[in-house]
Amino acid sequence: MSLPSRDKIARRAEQEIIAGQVVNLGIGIPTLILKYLNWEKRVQIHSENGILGMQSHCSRETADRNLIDAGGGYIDLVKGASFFDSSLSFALVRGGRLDIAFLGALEISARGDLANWMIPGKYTPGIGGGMELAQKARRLIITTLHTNRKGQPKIIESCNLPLTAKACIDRIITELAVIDVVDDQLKLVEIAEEATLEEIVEKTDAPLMIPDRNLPQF
Amino acid sequence: MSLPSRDKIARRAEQEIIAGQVVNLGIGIPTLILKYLNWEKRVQIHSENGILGMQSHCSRETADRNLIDAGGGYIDLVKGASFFDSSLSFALVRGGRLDIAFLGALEISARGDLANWMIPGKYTPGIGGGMELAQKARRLIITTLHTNRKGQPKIIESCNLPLTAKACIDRIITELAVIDVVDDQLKLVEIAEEATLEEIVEKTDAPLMIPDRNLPQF
Amino acid sequence: MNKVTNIIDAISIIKDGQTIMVGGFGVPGTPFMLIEALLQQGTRHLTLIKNEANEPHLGVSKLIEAGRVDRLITSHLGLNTTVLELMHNKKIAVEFNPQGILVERIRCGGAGLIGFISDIGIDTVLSQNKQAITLNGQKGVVESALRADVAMIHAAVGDDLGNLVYEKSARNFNPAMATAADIVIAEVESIVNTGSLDPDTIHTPSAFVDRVVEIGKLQDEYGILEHHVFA
Amino acid sequence: MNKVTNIIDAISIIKDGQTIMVGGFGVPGTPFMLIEALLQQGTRHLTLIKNEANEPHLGVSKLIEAGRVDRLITSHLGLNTTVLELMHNKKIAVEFNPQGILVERIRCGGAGLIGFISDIGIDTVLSQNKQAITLNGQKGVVESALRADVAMIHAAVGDDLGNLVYEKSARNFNPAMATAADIVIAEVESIVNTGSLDPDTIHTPSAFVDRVVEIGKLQDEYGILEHHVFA
Repeated sequence: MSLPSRDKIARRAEQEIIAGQVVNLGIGIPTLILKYLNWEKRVQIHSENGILGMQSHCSRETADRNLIDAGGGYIDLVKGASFFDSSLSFALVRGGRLDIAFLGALEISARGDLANWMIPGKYTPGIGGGMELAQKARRLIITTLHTNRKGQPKIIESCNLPLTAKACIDRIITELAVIDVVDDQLKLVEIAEEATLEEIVEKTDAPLMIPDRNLPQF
Repeated sequence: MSLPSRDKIARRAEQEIIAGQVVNLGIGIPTLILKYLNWEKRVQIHSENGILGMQSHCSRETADRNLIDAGGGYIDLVKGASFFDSSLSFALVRGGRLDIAFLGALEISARGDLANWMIPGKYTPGIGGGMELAQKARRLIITTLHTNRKGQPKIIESCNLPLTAKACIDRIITELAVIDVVDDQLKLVEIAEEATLEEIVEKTDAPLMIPDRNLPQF
Repeated sequence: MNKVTNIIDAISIIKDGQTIMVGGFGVPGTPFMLIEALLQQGTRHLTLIKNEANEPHLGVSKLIEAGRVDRLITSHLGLNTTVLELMHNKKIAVEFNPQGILVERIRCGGAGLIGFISDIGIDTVLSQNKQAITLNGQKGVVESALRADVAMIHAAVGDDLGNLVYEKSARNFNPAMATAADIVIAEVESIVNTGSLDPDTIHTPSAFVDRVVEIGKLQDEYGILEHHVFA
Repeated sequence: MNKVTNIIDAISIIKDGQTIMVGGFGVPGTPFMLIEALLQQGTRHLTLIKNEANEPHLGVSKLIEAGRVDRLITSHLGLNTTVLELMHNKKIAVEFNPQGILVERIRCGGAGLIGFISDIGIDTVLSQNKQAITLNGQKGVVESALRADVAMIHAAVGDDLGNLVYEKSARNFNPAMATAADIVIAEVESIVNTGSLDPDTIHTPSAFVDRVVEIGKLQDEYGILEHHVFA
């Protein structure tokens, strides 16, 4: 039996992480990466509220009232973790010390723009730390379902929703494909075992470069 | 036998400090205030290099290689002292948490301008923390000999040397007098026991308001 | 200079119409007892500066729900649908900042600076109404410093001089806010003898703190939120 | 990710013409061993950023005296007549900053910002050549962020991940510089097992540090300077 789509995306996303990297995991699918994380890589997970070295959500028994991630969940720590204030936490992000941010998306444009923080008139909860993560992580990887709840493509020619950041995306990982943003163009680099090229093209509403060779599967 | 001039100034300056205040003592006469400081006031002495709660210079025996004041001297601490980085140290100064800075002067203008950091072509060692202390301490008190080495007045109509900060001085304490800067004017408020009004006026090269009453002595 | 006082006296300096910074990111670091005392005092027309608005019926949300807050400067309200609804119904004015820009504006105020220049949000709606500037060829927008009349913060440990130590993720906005208000009130879980804190481990030096309140046994609000236990 | 390396390898990444930040305020916090290794390596045409230039024949003064430094961005040289003389003889270019502005520019670079706005020195010669700006009615000048190719810093204790703890007044410029360079090399007096540092007491989190060098028994340079014993 195949994995649920979200798990498939998270498992594939985990492979992006190189040993020793500093990584921030947004809410949703990004957080699911923890489930597949190979801790031998000694990854340092950053949480915006002032933690480096968080491990994973913990049980009621070990939950500490003073130890939550940026989403509010109770967490435990790896050895060598540290705490700091919000100011240093974002210095780390903006100053270039965050190797990868994994974030979700509402819309993705053909040039790698990201919109994921507001739907005017409907959903306006504020930006939180997302704009700085999107704009300043050394590598921004979007983990998202290929289509929205209505089945419409999330990857579109240009975003209709207010942007989180312009031309910020390096790679997109969905349940169907891995797509890179190269020179302001989208390039298909991997195909899911369960997917076909036709399906990917159909569900992507933006120009997609398709290399003239067999693509790796995941 | 009377005190040396520098000691007389330092002893008088100490009386400016109110219990619990946060105080920075510049190099020279200001540092000499420590000799007269009543520690029952629980004064918190700030040092620019990242110390709150320094006490006084210490002996060779108790000197710690990692514990110096901004002038380089080895110091000891009061109970409740703290260490912090240079950035927070100047946040404390600029952010309004320094109650008094005591500094020396090369020149003082009739409006309370201070020049104490450079003599173009002769003495240009850099400003250090002095500009921020002069400009941002809640109260800036100048402790200085009334005249320079050549016997010329330090208090003059307007400064010839490059300014440290404009209209920054609240009070001037010399071996002869205590002078306040009130509404951009100099006002004599105390006279040294050893001094006469004539001497003070003669050695002050700027207009000096002299109240029509007996002034306190010190 | 003993800064330890009781909570009613500490809060009494807060007046109608003032701007109040409140520490905390979620439950950790939120000064629930100070917030409760402010609610009891009845102070109105406040401007609050806080990362989020806690969750419905908790922390600053209680002040907002009671109509005491005219304006909220914040980063994210995703966990507080009650306040979002009050915002949509124009019962409260909300100004959103990127989280790191919010704390940086507070730090900037605390550091006695006027503003800073950043490129965060430069290609987004958030750059509207901000002064554009180019420095050394880099394009940015000007962000202004934030200060408050009063900061209410939470620390794990304090001494009578006002030195503070925070615990784990309860540090968050508290150290920056401790620098950025005319009067800083810290609630602490326990007060220790002055001199017993290692000077290298003090997070907020005493000079920044005006009043210290010991809160004693922690009320339920400080505990684990069951709906945030995910494993 | 074990970042512990030997001093020669650590320093080998520094190239001619680069900009180097060096921690320390006087002896405390100055990375003498890293400076010595850089001197031995022979690297030239450096721009140094340091609070002061240590004292003659000590620390960075050795690099300057050996002609390796073209430019120095600093706050105060009052204790180094040798470097002042080199400056007057135009053997080295010196840029002076108010001390708190210097560290703030470094912090600003480390925080990924472009610059900040301050009123320090606004009525003085130091405001010449700086862009003037008015924000919310306050007049200021624009100060630009500072970053370096490499920062060389000193800490008391480190672990193999790069977490650092500083001691007493040896903290000074080190934490800010640790955020503001592309590569950060920390010399530490001792390396402890990862996990043995209390996460609440770590001053510089591991993410900021690239290489950790253990310096072992302290050389004489780290000791008490007899001419600064005043009591």
